[in-house]
Amino acid sequence: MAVRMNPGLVDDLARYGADDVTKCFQCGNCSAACPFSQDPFIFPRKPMRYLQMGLEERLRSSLEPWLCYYCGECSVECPRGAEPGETMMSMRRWLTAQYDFTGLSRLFYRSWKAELLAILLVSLITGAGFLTFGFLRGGGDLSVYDGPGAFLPAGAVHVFDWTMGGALLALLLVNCLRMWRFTMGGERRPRVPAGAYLRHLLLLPWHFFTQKRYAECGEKRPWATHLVLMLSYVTILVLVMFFLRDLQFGPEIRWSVHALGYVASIGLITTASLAIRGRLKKDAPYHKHSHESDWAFLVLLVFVASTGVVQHVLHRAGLPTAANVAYLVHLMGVVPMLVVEVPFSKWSHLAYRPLAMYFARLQAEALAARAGRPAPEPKPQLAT
Amino acid sequence: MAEERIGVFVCNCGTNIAKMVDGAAVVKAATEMPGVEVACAYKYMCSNPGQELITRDIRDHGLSRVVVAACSPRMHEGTFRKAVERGGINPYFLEMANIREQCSWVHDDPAAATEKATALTRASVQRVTHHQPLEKRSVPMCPATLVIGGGIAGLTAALELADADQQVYLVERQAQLGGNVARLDLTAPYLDSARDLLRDRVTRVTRHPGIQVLLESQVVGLQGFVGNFRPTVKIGTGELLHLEVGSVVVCTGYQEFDATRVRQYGYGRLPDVITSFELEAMLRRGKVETRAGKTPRHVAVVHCVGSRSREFHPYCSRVCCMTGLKYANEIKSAIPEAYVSNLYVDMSAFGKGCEDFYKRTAEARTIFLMYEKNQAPEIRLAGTDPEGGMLIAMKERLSGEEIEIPSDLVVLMVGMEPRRDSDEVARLVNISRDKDGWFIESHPKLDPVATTTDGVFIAGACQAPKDIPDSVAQARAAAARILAKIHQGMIAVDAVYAEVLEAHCSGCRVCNELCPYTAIEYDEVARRSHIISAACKACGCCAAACPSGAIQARHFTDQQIFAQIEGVL
Amino acid sequence: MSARSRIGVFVCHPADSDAGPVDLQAVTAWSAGLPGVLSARLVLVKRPLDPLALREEIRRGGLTAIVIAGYRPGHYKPAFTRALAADGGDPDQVRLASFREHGAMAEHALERAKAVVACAVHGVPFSLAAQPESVPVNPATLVIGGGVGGIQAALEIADAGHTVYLVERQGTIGGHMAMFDKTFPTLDCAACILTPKMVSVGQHPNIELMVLSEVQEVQGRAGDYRVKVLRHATRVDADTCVACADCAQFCPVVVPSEFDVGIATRKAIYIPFPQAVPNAYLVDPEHCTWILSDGKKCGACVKKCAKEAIHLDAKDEVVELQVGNIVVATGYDTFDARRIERYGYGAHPNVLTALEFERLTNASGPTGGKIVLKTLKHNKRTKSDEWVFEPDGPRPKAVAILHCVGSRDQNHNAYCSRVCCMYSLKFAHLVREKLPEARCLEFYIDMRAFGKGYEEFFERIQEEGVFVVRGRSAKVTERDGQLYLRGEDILADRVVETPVDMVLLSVGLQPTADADRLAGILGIDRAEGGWFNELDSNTEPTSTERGGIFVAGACQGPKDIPDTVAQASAVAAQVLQTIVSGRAHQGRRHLTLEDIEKSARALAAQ
Amino acid sequence: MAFEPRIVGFLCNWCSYTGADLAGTSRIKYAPNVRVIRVMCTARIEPTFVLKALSEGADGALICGCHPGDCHYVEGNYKTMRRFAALKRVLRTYGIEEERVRLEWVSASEGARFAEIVNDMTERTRKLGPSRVKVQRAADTAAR
Repeated sequence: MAVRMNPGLVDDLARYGADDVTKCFQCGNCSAACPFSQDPFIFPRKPMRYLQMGLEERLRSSLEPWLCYYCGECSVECPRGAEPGETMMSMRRWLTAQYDFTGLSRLFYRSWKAELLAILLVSLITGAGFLTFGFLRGGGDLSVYDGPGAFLPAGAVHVFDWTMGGALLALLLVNCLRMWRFTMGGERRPRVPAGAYLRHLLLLPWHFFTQKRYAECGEKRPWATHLVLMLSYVTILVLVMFFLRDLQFGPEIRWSVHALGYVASIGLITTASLAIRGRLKKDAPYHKHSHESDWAFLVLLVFVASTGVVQHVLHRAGLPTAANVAYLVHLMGVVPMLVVEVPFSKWSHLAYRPLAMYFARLQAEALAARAGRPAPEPKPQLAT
Repeated sequence: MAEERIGVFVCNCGTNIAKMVDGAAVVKAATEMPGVEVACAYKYMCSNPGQELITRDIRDHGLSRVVVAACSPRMHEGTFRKAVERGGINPYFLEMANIREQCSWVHDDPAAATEKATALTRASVQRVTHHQPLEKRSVPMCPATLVIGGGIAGLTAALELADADQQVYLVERQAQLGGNVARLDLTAPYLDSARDLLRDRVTRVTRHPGIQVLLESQVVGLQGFVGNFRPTVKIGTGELLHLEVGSVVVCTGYQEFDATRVRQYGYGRLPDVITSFELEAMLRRGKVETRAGKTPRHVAVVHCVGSRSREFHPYCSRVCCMTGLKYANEIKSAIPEAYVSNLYVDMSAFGKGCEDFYKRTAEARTIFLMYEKNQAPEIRLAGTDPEGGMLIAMKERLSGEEIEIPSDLVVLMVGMEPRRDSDEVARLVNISRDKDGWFIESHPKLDPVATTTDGVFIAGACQAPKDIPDSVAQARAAAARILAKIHQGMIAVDAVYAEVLEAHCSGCRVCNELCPYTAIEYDEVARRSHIISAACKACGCCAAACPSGAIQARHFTDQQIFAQIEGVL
Repeated sequence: MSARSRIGVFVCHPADSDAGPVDLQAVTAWSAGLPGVLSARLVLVKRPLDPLALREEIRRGGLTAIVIAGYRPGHYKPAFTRALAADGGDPDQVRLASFREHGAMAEHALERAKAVVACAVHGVPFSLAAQPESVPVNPATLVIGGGVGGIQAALEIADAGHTVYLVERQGTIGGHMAMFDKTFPTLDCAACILTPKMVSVGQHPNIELMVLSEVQEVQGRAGDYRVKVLRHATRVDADTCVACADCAQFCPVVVPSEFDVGIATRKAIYIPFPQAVPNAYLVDPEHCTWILSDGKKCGACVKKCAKEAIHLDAKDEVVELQVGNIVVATGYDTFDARRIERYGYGAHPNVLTALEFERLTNASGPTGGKIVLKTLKHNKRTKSDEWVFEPDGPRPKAVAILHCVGSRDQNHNAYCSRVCCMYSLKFAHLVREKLPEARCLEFYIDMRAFGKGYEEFFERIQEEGVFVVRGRSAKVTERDGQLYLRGEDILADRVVETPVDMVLLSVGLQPTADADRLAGILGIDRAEGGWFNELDSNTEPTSTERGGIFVAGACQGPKDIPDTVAQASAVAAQVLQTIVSGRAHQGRRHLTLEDIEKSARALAAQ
Repeated sequence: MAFEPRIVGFLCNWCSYTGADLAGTSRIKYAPNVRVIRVMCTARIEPTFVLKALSEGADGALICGCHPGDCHYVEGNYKTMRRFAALKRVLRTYGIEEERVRLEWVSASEGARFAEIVNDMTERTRKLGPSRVKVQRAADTAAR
């Protein structure tokens, strides 16, 4: 059955950042230049072709965009300035929007105003919410930071964290499910036996924590930065979710937790500010183009991290009132960041990317099985 | 012929010949050869003293023939011919023996080399006795020119010649000048005005005192040969016009491929499948619409219609790709909300500014879809309503997908093909056509505008598909040849050519077909073939073929070669 | 009619691109004052013009004729035509005033632009109105460049009985074509075609050939140019030399041969190639020991030359020529493959450029035409190992040919070099012919086989078992002595990494290194890509803004041999025309706005 | 003394003769047994030329022209091909070995090829020994 084209797709993607794709004349230089491009996943050319032709279905079911780490080699060598790297990035944004069933993601990506508004809104609600909670249900005294009678008692915040975390996770999971349906379902895809799913399950944490593939890019620096950022983020997440009490506990420091916290915070702030600096200076191909969502993400990150540090310092410095205020501000950053970014925007890729690689492996194997040959080597096969 | 007094001059070329060939021995042998008056060797025959030696001996010994055994005639035959002429005898009384390039330099046994050198010298001596005095002749050149075809090539050729103050007859079968360019609005890749460029040319031509424009006219006959053609033109009124011209330029151009021949495109059957020229007309009218008068939202431009195909024409029509891009731009300009897709095989954007044009077109959101040569897309109605839009089904090679493209208007980029009557024209002016029907140039690289018939030139798309600049260049190239000849007033005929000894000719006409330059005429009355020396290029093919030995290849006669054969053995 | 028509002038220019040499505001303001012009507006185009809005504007203004001005006005024409026709206006009354087309790009851009608009307003083709005045002409002609283009032009003019000075930078004429083995698509041998022409140039009574010479200075006007030519001393008397090679035999200095693009060597006294014209030896002053040592050392050749033809102390000289026309046929350079590192040219010995392969496969080349791999040999003189071609060297089992090297690539040359597709196919044929057992791959983007018999040639090559792969190969790598080529085989939907022994880079064409200098000397412009700019891309592809100076062949843009020859002859025609009629044209550059407007008005009145 | 074949070479002026010259300028060595006669085009060569050569005591005849398609006179060499076939038939009737005559294509850049052909031809002819015609004539003269 022949597929219909949607000639408008290019213009739609342009709003996610891909406005150079029309320049591409399909020479295949990028696919050959990319260290990851190999059967059965050839990119960036092929997905770019789908985009040019407006083959929406094909694009939606592609895993390729997630297999790209945007080292930018393709963009540097592109003879037409079609920016394959940035196009792949935009496709990831577009896909995120496609996976998201609420449609919010689409809204945020296509209009930075909407995203900003959402962030501010959530932030204000959070602020107002915690303030009222502090006075009515909490300690009620802004000058008490920790211990019994704390303005924002750790226990309560903890409960809130978990509820919010749960909600966001649920959202994310639903989107992941949709991703699975788009990419693994459909008549074109090979049937993947349930056993295979289990056999390769470990790929998920493996890719998540090591980002091994990223390391295979020509340049190692971006991988390192990305890894540190990601690990620091996860560390803090874990600390907050499980050891909030110990973090908020005072006056003496519980080094077991705090040490980790300090390292992570430093990691977070430095890497994030490095990224910002890079994007401002456009010092690398992967920093040349910046979509509003990239800025929102980085700025929020730095903001949250720094306010977190500030509140901690104030607390240790014995200025509970200031600390509490800082804490509020901090929360006013954290909540919108998580609510907007994790399920609807850039951060969702922390789930999608490992999933994509997991799926890719499964498909490659299934295809190979169908063709009756061993799963492809992690090196392109030789021409015959 | 022993009474010939022959001088043999052996060159040592420094040591180049001397170190392998014993010059003295050759001289000694030469003196014994019949008819040899003097023989001597010298260090450098080509040097001034060497040439002096020759001229002096001719005078002193009253030599009637000269043999120079030295380097290849390709190097110094000219030099020694002059020397011989200075000596006072016909330059063709010289014969060279190549004892350097083909003897001393290629052998390492002095004895054998010397023996061979002697043989070669003997051959030359024996040959030269049979040499005849030849002289360069020339025939008058009529300065007028006949240009057939009033397209861009014809107009350019005519202007080029007329601006050099030469008489030109421009014959155009249609009622107005301009040919196919007159059907265009803009030109690729810069979208310049085709109308302006044509108006410029036509105005100049029609106002030019030196150009006689014959509209609605046709050349019906062409007699004569280079410099002296006698064409007959049937003019609009029906009467015959007899002209005298020295050269003929054929610029009959092309005709577009008949799109109905490609069945799966449904041209003629589907109302909104049109040809490139029909779209051109729409654009000129400012109304790009479907048959039903609707403004199309999806337009598809199909490339290579009739070109690059096993079924129709194997060749690429060279201009369609850029024209296709031109239409993409024009449609986008006329209907900004329209989606235009170009269905192509390979994008031939080879000309100046073309690759850039290709990129601009792509950036203007044109969709490019690649189909495989010989696997043309299928066009059908989307529904039952003939005005309800169409669907184009094709295998898109770059995505590997079977796709369907909705389209309200389909433009077929019809290729170029030789004009229906090109075979008549070819017979008329006596030139040949290739397997596709295009006129054949005498040599694709040496001589892209001349033909095998001297004085008849081809220019523009009648030789092969061509765009405007290339046609213009060719038209001028033809003019160059003609101007050169006109300017000399006479056409120099090389002294070396073939001639028919009328007495011996049996009129069998074997030779007539053989001559690649159609230089052989048959005189119906006298029942004899006759060679137009001006058109002969002296290959000698006819001489070899003549059963009654009636054709003599001057300077390569049978006796001369027989004598040479005896000599070398 | 322009008097009666109500004209609207629209100066259209894309909003996002820079204004270019012409002051658009000024032109707009100026054209408002022209007869019959009701309104003049500068339109900075963001998104495509909306014909319906234009229609409204036209109706309101009651316009009956439109003049679209700008660098590329044609791009907006259909919109205006539709708008004008919508209300029954005459679609033929949409006129173009293209600054680009009519040379408002160089100096006096504004004035020229005004003239262009004026012509459009009067409804007269610019080229018709811009009639340069004619001047008497000197029948002698200077041809710069002795490649096939220059040779053709020179012969055509000389055969007509006129003096031609042929100035060639190298030591022989013949240019690139002389280096080629076969020519596509007929595969006839280049030497067979070219050498006879070269010989007739050398022997032509009307051609004065100047090799090792450069044009230094050009003064005067069309029909009467005074040219200074620097003639480097060849140091060997061409008339006396019999090309016997005795001198070279004894010359101790060995250097890479330019003619063999470095894959073979020559001496410091040398003849570029056996059929060189003039067929005489020359001395390379950069390497000759005698010259470098100011006559203290060596000088062996002088002693060896029995004809005493060698004068190592000869001096360069400057000659002044008086000519009426100048033909520029300086051809091209090939793209320097080193600029694309990932193809490994220079790093891997068996990655060759097109020219190197031409010489390698040429019967008169270093291996006698055998296609072999380079072998590592010890050079006693330099005491170092170097990669060289040996006639008995190993034969490649797989050869890859990469199209578009340096062409169609905005990082290098954005334009298409026009000849590479075909010569690559020719290479493929030669490989298959000489090494039937070898695999041959071609990596291409678009196959541009547009000439007479080209497409058929492409078909034939495929039948000969060449793998033509659609995809621009990305890199050449080496793993334990084996070259690998990575590229996408788009139509087979896979990325291939295949072992190859020899890689041929189909390098593109680019303007000669001194093109800029020459353009300065001649006072002609260069267009996109740095090629010499023609007067009109359609009807005057070989003329320039400057009268009496013509461009022919690849120096005006990449071209194959037939097109070059055609252009060269075309130029000959233009030159002969001036000589025969005794009138040269001053060139448009001398025309003022007033001149053009005047004649435009006159023509409109008729 | 050992038998030295005598071979007459007919070369076309444009490709083969130039090629033979190139062999010289490139100093490629080959057997001296072939003596070259220059014609404008191989199409000028009549079978009688070859017969004449053989009857005059040549042991072989070599005809060289431009490669098919390269003929300076469009298609002279094709005509030569046809005539050459006829020539061979004639020789057969005379009982002369076909190998004694040979048609080769040599371009202007194939000096080396020309040398090879000459050497090869010389060797083959040497193997064939003197041509019958020659022997016969020798016998006749001896008889007288």
